[in-house]
Amino acid sequence: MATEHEFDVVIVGAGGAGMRAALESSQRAKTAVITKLYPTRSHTGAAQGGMAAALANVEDDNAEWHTFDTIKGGDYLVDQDAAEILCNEAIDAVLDLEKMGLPFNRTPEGRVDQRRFGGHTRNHGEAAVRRACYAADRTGHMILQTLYQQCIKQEVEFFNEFYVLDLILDGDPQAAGEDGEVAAAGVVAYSLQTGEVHTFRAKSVIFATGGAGKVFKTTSNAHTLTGDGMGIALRAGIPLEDMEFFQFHPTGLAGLGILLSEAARGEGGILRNSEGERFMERYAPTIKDLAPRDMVARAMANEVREGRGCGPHKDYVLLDLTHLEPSHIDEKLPDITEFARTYLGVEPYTEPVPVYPTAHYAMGGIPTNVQGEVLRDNTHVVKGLYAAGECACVSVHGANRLGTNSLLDINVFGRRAGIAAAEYAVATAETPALPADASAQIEGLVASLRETVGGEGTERVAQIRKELQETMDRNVQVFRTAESLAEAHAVVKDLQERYKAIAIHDRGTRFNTDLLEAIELGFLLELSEVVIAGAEARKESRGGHYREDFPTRDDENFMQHTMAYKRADGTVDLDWKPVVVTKYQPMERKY
Amino acid sequence: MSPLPTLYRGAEGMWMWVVHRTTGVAIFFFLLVHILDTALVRVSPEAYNDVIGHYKTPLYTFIEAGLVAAITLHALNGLRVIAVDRWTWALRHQKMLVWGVWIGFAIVMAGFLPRHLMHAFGGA
Amino acid sequence: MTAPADAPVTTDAIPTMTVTLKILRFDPDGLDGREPGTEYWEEFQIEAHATDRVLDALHMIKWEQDGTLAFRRSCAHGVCGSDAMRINARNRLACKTLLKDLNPAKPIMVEPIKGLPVEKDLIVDMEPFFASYREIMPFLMTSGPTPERERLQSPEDRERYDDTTKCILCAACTTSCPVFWTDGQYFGPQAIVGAHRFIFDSRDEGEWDRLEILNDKAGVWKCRTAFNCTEACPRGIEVTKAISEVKHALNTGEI
Amino acid sequence: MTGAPELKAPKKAVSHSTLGRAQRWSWIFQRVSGVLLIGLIAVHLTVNLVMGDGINQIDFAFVAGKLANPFWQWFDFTMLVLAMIHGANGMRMIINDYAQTPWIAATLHWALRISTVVIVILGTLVLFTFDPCPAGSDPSLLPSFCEDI
Ligand SMILES: Cc1cc2nc3c(=O)[nH]c(=O)nc-3n(C[C@H](O)[C@H](O)[C@H](O)COP(=O)(O)OP(=O)(O)OC[C@H]3O[C@@H](n4cnc5c(N)ncnc54)[C@H](O)[C@@H]3O)c2cc1C
Ligand code: HEM
Ligand code: SF4
Ligand code: F3S
Ligand code: FES
Repeated sequence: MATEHEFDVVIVGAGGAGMRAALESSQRAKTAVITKLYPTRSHTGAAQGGMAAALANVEDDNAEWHTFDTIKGGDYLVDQDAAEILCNEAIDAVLDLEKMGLPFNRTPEGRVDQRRFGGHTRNHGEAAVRRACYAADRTGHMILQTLYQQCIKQEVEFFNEFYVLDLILDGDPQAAGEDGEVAAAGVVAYSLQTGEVHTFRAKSVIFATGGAGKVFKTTSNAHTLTGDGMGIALRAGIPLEDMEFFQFHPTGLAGLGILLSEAARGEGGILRNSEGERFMERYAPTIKDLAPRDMVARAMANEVREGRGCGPHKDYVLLDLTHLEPSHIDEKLPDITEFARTYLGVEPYTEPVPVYPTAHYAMGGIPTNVQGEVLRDNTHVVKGLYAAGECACVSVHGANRLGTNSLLDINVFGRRAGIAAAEYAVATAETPALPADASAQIEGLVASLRETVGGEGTERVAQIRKELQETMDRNVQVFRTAESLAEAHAVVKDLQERYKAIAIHDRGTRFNTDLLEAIELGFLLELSEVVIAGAEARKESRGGHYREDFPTRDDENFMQHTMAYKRADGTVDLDWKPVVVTKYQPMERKY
Repeated sequence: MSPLPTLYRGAEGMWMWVVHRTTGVAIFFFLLVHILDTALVRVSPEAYNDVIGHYKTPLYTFIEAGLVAAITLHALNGLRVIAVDRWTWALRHQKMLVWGVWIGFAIVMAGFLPRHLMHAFGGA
Repeated sequence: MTAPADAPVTTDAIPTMTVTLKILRFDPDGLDGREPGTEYWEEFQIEAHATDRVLDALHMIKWEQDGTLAFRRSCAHGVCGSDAMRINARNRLACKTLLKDLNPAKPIMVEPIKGLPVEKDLIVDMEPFFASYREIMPFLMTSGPTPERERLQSPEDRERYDDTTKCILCAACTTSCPVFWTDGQYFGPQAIVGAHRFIFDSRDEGEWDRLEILNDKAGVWKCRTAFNCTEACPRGIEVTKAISEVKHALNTGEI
Repeated sequence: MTGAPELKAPKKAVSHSTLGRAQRWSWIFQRVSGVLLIGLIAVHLTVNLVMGDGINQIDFAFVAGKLANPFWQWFDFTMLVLAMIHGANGMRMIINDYAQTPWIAATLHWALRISTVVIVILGTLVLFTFDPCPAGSDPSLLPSFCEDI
């Protein structure tokens, strides 16, 4: 029988979003944080460049310009009310972190220093502005550490190395209709250490499980970013929004995907092709190398496609930092230059670094309103269910996230979700009861996977994952066409079939990572299908989604979000949801 | 294959710590014995001379030499440890200082050993 | 499948080589007829590139040969601190150690970090380690009203504790310290690094609380300057220097 | 939008001051005594093992000769006390490190304490109550100045 726990608020995930929510929630209600990694291992710690806020510490700036940049950067698919909140609350979000002790870099006057970042401009696109608050090139590391430290101070209760595998709802989100009510009841988790299944009964549940970069092969994301939260929500009948929008970061270490922050270009780094040309001058004459990521990534892929790539296979371009002072590099970009040295053996002081776009960020995710409440359709919320961070889609990033807006997102909406979840829990007298068989499904799943050990299953988890990731890289990356998507779709369908015949190796109970990799692959397979389905339906090019067969943006038909539902029979259905427009009418995105 | 784990491959610093610790213990036990035997002077001259006579055998000559070696190493490394905790320069160059300790040790022993052995085995 | 899923595409043309890994395993469940708690060495052979990481090699084993092999990992580029282990008898991150840096002609020895209870294969119980970290109160302590804007800090004051902010809590330092192995009472170098980060932060006012804790018998005086911690730190933190600065602060009362 | 979240008051440090100070003093003492010991031991070894006839000269007469001189009495006393405390303190740290079982640790600590105290007292008594010319001894074993008495 599963071990049972009861809390007011259960937070799934201890990255930036999860811990920011926990700091709020734990002050107001009995809170547990369940995380499959030790909190400090979360991938927020990998974020490098900075966190945007119009502090105006070094240059004239304001939240309205920031809002505009966010909306334009997101290719007008941004919900503008949410973007306004994001940018207005940004300033306090940064100041809050500073007050919690975050060691930001400082200006000579002792204020939080700021630097340039792609797509962030002064006065609606006039010139690049210094808006990103940073701590060398380890801003995310500092955020994660600072939040964890505050959680220690507040004695937040963590369940480390617990994998949440199921969400229990009171009611069926797809059958509830207009007046029905659906509420969160709790989650089911698997303890890596003991192999036991635990149930957590709760009035509020917050998902903050991060991204899903591992659907691709070349990615800046951690091995553990397998989109569990999104997958669990989808299986529970909740739609996923805008999943076709995946950000490919221009400067991943070639072949490895390890990220070199945009800060490298913010500090003056230049992209060059095999002819040594600063090719971004052709694609974005005004802000050149600091154009939004989707444009730079496409430009790079295009250079390679047209034969101007570098290296023996002509399959990457170069990031040139050699004209920068070594001392400046050491001060502002110490870690990423270290990556180039360690993994490629390249000395950035004197040699340009091979780079190529890498799958980086999921713009889409679990749809929420600005309070972090999860939507079960275009308008209705699931009571007591919240999502924040990369796994959520408030839609502040639209079709393309601006650099440094995600660390902002996790702080602003993590905080909002934490407050809202706790307040809801406090206002709700009764903790919904968990059905007696709440844990049965996961116990069954675990048991059936254990039984595949030594059975007749012929398929290997690693092999299927590899084929999936290669297909996604080949067909669903920077350039997409109807054919490439159809091919990917077929492959994914086939892999889903083959997944049913997998056999794992480890039947043990303690630290059975073999078993969990198999479960994680299940999420990846489902999410890939949603990504592809959205990409097929979106017959236009917008932000991170570029269809070679439909190379322009089509506001007439597609200025709306996709909502993907998984039906009981396993098929994925798409619906559309309007974009919230307040002040800014779509115009062409030129830089 | 045996389930024995490997020996941690620390660098100079770790091995000097091992040396410091072992020499410290060795000197301590020597000191205990040494004070006890010296205390025999209070018993009677015969008793003392009897025991101290053993120091003049070849075996004890080597033990005496080892003692001097241990004290020298312990003392020089003690100075290194003090320096490392006191000055950042020494901290950053602690490996160089390890070699300094061994060179100092070699010099002291080169000065001491021939004289000691000559005293012990006659000659000069 | 000879290359790991994320092997550099650019090295496709480079020939692979056979590498042997000897892994110290620990089986908590007692599978395949072993007693629960059996510890044993097991040898694996893989085809790999010189530029592959030890983590890639472990993945090749786990994904192609023996799925029961257990180790922690996440970011795969040395920023999350999951995969500290003993590689060729020295603490390192598997994801930051390339095969070519190890002399792959000889078997590569991989063991769990030392001094924490082993749970399974390369996975150890991190709880005692994190408990020491929590013990030193690793959070900003201030008094007086919170300012409206940021607390000011000069770039020089910021620089003072920069080194120790880099820590990713990987435990490579603490579990390389010979004093930590002996009794496990010692807070270990990481806890001192964690305390240093706040003690020398000009905004913090809890420095004496922390210094008093480190003045304890499990504290900073246990350090015998063995330098294993500094050598092991994958973030290049001068751990022994940080410890020395804490000792100095305790001795002189100056920070 | 409110400011930083309301945070709980920080826990106060438990005061370990006496024990803590002991650790610190022990650390400082090891260093100070170490430096002093270098000088003392160097002179001691040079006088006893290097100068004159080296190891062969050491006998009752030699020791008695030295200990009749108050300078050497105090010199040896300082060396005795410093070395014993330094050594015993070092041994105490080592026992703390390796003796895991409480009763073993306690036994060793007591053994160390008792032997240290005994040795220091014994050594001191010998140094200061020493009679270089004990009555009734074979004069050939005594220092030459005994003949004058
Ligand atoms: C290399 C890199 C650099 C970046 N740089 C920047 C930057 O400079 N600026 C910027 O704004 N953004 C940047 N980003 C994006 C940003 O860092 C992430 O989007 C953001 O940190 C995500 O935070 P999160 O809290 O949502 O998720 P994460 O930090 O990924 O945390 C996810 C949490 O969920 C837990 N979890 C997952 N699945 C489960 C499960 N099944 N059960 C229990 N727990 C689970 C994990 O344990 C983890 O604690 C970068 C991203 C990467 C990859
Ligand atoms: C000759 C001059 C000496 C010097 C300069 C010296 C120096 C030191 C120093 C600095 C330490 C502390 C090491 C640390 O904290 O890491 C130490 C430890 C020690 N010393 Fe000495 N010492 C000397 C003589 C002696 C003598 C004569 C003895 C024996 C009686 C001795 C026994 C020890 C022991 C047992 C330790 C503990 C070692 C450990 O904890 O690892 N030392 N010494
Ligand atoms: S100080 Fe270095 S080795 Fe120690 S935990 Fe931190 S990062 Fe790891
Ligand atoms: S290895 Fe240990 S002894 Fe001190 S210098 Fe480092 S903490
Ligand atoms: S896997 Fe993150 S540090 Fe190695």
